Amino acid sequence: MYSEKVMDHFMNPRNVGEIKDADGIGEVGNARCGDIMKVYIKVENDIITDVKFKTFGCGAAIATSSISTELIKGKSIDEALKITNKSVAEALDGLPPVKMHCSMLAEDCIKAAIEDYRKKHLKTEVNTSAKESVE
Amino acid sequence: MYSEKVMDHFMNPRNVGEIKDADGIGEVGNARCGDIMKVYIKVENDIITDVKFKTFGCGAAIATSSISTELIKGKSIDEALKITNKSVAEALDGLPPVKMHCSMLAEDCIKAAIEDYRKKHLKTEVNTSAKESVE
Amino acid sequence: MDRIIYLDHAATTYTKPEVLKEMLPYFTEIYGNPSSVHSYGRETRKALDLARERTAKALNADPAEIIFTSGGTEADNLAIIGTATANKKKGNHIITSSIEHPAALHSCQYLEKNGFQVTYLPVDEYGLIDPQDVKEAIKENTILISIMTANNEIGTIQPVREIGAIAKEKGVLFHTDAVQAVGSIPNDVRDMNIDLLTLSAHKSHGPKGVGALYARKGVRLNHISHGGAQERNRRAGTENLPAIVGLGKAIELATQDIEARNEKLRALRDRLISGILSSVEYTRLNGHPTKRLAGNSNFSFEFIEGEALLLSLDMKGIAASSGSACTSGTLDPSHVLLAIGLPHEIAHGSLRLTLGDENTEEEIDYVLEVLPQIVQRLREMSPLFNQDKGGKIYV
Amino acid sequence: MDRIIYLDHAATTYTKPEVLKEMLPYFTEIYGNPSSVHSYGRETRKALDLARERTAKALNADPAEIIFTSGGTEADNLAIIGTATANKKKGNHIITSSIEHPAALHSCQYLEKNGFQVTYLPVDEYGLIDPQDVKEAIKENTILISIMTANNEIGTIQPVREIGAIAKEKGVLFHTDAVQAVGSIPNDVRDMNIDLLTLSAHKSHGPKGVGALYARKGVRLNHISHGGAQERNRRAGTENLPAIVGLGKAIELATQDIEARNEKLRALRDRLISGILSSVEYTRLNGHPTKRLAGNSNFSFEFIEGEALLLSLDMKGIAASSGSACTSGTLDPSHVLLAIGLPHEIAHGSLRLTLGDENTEEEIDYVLEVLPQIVQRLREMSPLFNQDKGGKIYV
Ligand SMILES: Cc1ncc(COP(=O)(O)O)c(C=O)c1O
Ligand SMILES: Cc1ncc(COP(=O)(O)O)c(C=O)c1O
Repeated sequence: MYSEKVMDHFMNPRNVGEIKDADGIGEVGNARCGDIMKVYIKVENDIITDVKFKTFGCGAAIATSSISTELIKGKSIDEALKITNKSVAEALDGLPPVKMHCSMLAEDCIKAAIEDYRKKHLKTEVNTSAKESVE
Repeated sequence: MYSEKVMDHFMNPRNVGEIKDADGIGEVGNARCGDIMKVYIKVENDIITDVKFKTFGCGAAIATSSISTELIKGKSIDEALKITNKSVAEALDGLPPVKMHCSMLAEDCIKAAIEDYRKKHLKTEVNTSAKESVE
Repeated sequence: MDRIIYLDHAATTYTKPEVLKEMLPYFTEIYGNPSSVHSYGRETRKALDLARERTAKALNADPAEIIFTSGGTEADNLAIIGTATANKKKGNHIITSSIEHPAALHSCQYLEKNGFQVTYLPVDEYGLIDPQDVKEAIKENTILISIMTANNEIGTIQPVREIGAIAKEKGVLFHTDAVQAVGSIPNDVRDMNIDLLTLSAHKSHGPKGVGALYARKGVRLNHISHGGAQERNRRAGTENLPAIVGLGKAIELATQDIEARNEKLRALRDRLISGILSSVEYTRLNGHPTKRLAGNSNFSFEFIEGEALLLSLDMKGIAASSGSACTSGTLDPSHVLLAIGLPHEIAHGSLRLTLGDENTEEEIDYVLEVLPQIVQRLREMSPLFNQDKGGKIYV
Repeated sequence: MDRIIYLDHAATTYTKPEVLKEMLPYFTEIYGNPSSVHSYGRETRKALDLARERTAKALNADPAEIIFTSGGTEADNLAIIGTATANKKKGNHIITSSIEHPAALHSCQYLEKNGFQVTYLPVDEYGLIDPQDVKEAIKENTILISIMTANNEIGTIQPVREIGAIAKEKGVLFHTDAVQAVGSIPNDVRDMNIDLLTLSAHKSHGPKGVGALYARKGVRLNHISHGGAQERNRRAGTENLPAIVGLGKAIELATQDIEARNEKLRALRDRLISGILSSVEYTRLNGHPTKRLAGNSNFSFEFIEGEALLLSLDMKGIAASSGSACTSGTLDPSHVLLAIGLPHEIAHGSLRLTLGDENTEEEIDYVLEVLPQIVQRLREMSPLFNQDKGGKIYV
């Protein structure tokens, strides 16, 4: 059913964990549907320097989480945003049709983390100027 | 499917043939339905002294024809009339349920031959008296 | 004769040893449920995929277009009822023939009871359907044409390609029951514009209890069995894996070397036909003289009944079949024989001898030796037969 | 581990060698069509009769009450749709439960689309149906009660005898899907007032692709497949003889020595259950603690998903199954686990381990060794699990 690559990423997932002081956190899916993915990123000079994930889900969900974190690590934000569910699935040598939604999960989650980073980043700037004006 | 007795009577039917100067002839069934039986009887002093049959039909039809002629040969008319499809089937050690109608054929045909004999017999008497009165 | 001469290949065939051999591991070793996630399940899924590819290849179809069923009957039911109910918004008229297998005919009759209209096209004296009749029967509301590729009783092969072309031109779905045809004539579903095709393994040296429906991609089809989501939700029930593996192998074998096999069968069949027609009077060949399956022959012997003939042949070690009503316990003889215009009494006296790979010339000659005697014996018992008057005393 | 530890007996089982052995001649030697008149056909008819007698005997039924089908799914379809349509003049209401197999549930849903009303009875937290609920659900127009004997996921055994008594008292037909129960608990159809009973061979070491419906004499039943007049016109299609022979033998074997087998299974199962519950926290046993099939266990492990669990077990050589949606490619987890009140997220993390004759204590101990590690590993990856907070961070 699954490619060897999927099984490798499922059995030996890369970048599992949390980043306490993450710059951006994405969380998508819900327990009702059987999959939740949470991604933490550290960003320095627009480069994703570190990334960790935690996933509740099936083998494909865990494998796509793992590979997608590998795909964006060390990449610029813009490059990371180019990730698609197709590229995630391809990087795993394909996914069974019924599992394609899992690769959507990874794409959405990476994008959510980046959005969160941008919001916070923007907020920080806004907050900073707000603070300034208050002070 | 068929008992040994049925197969014996099918492969070696007793009393096949015609009786040219039969005292009674019965014919039942029709070619449309796939079975026709014709029985010829000779009667002397109310006893069936000879009987022959011809049958167009399946194995069961031929076997029931055969056994029923055996059953009535040498019997009195009254005894012969006691023949039923059940007794015919029993004499053959049974028939498959879908073939029970074949034993009906035999019963009906024997009875038709006897009726024909009686009619002719009666007719002969009537005719005789008619002749007498004409002469 | 100690060996039985099996001349009933149209009824069913033995499973070839090489087919059985491929099936065996799936009973005792690789027995997982193909829907299971674990490796036992995955192994069986692979076997399922291979069988699907083999079947598709034999028809020039795509593996995703193959639905495995429990036999030809279920595949016919699924094709006819499944497309009719799925397409009923487009129309409620179906065209079929009067000589289809009961699996197709009774599906149509079921639909008639449920608001559909069915045209049963007549056939000519050889059992042939006229494509022009098909064309003319098509109405605004026609959604399906179901015409068998070759008839199981009289072996007549229909002009499937012509019917396919008409169906395509008119935008009507075309189903063909190819149960008897697979392995005997090539069935290229793309080339012949076939939308749905029924096959059954046990007619081609595969196991019983398994068949397949080819349904072209895009054909709207309702499932007719309710349960699990197997076969992409088109057929519920745990996959009969050993049998499906056997079907795949059997269809692969059956669709190889068709021409060589047919040549041999045709020679034997023609020997049988000419032998019987020349030695038994008041006999006719049913079906088309040339447009017939290589292994099929079907005769009517006047004045006698088919089952009596079968029993007598059986006592001589010959296994055959008949279109007589008395083999089935009903009163009406074969609807196919009636449709080609035989009167009931003649239809009752029919005999089908269907040949297979393993039959030999010696066997045919043996049949030619015993059959005339058997017919003679039964005729002598028959009240319909009168030698003196030339036999013709029935009406 | 080189050998695979097969703990998925509820999905399917291997065909026992002695069963296969009885089947084999019917592929290659005695392959006639049981409907044929000749001796090849008669031989197969005898085998068909024997299988029917064996099956009937196992249920305390009459051979004429047994209809062979292509599996449990078809038998459920036939029982439910066949009786509903045949009895619709009497009424159009059916009572079933919310935890039936899809073969029964989807048959009921099909009927709902066709003018029938269906009551889906709830079950308690153990999956038990209350006979009182059945009684109260019966209306003037109720024609059928269909309640499974034992559930395929959680193994809960229903009070079939009580339901049978109610059905009889009220004059309503009672069907039970005993696919999982045959060979595990005795099914005496007379004693328990069962009118229709479904079974499937492959769940009891028989072949796949064959099942049977017991239908009490006098029960009005429409056929749902259209074609030949096989099985006394109640099921069309050439009989799958080797498989039917296998079913007969398998059912005979399965219904012998039930108690001895159960004792062994129960001991193993209880070892497994208590081992898992004591070594893995945030875990629950699904189904009834005692009213359950001897070979069934079913667990929910919080914070993790079932398919990931299955894959991990598979890598360790353990074949199991799950009620998780992700094994089937849908989103909703098992309707059975939801019906017993599990929230979706917990239902997703379920594992079914079903035991069979050949399982050993060593195998169970091996499972008890590796399973806790696997659960731990997956929980550590799960965003729902937080060791510090006692794990309970989901909602
Ligand atoms: C033309 C045709 N269609 C359908 C069937 C039914 O196939 P099965 O016996 O596999 O159900 C048969 C054979 O019985 C057949 O000859
Ligand atoms: C309770 C129950 N009913 C019906 C079925 C369907 O049986 P089959 O797979 O033989 O179609 C199954 C198994 O899949 C089952 O467990």
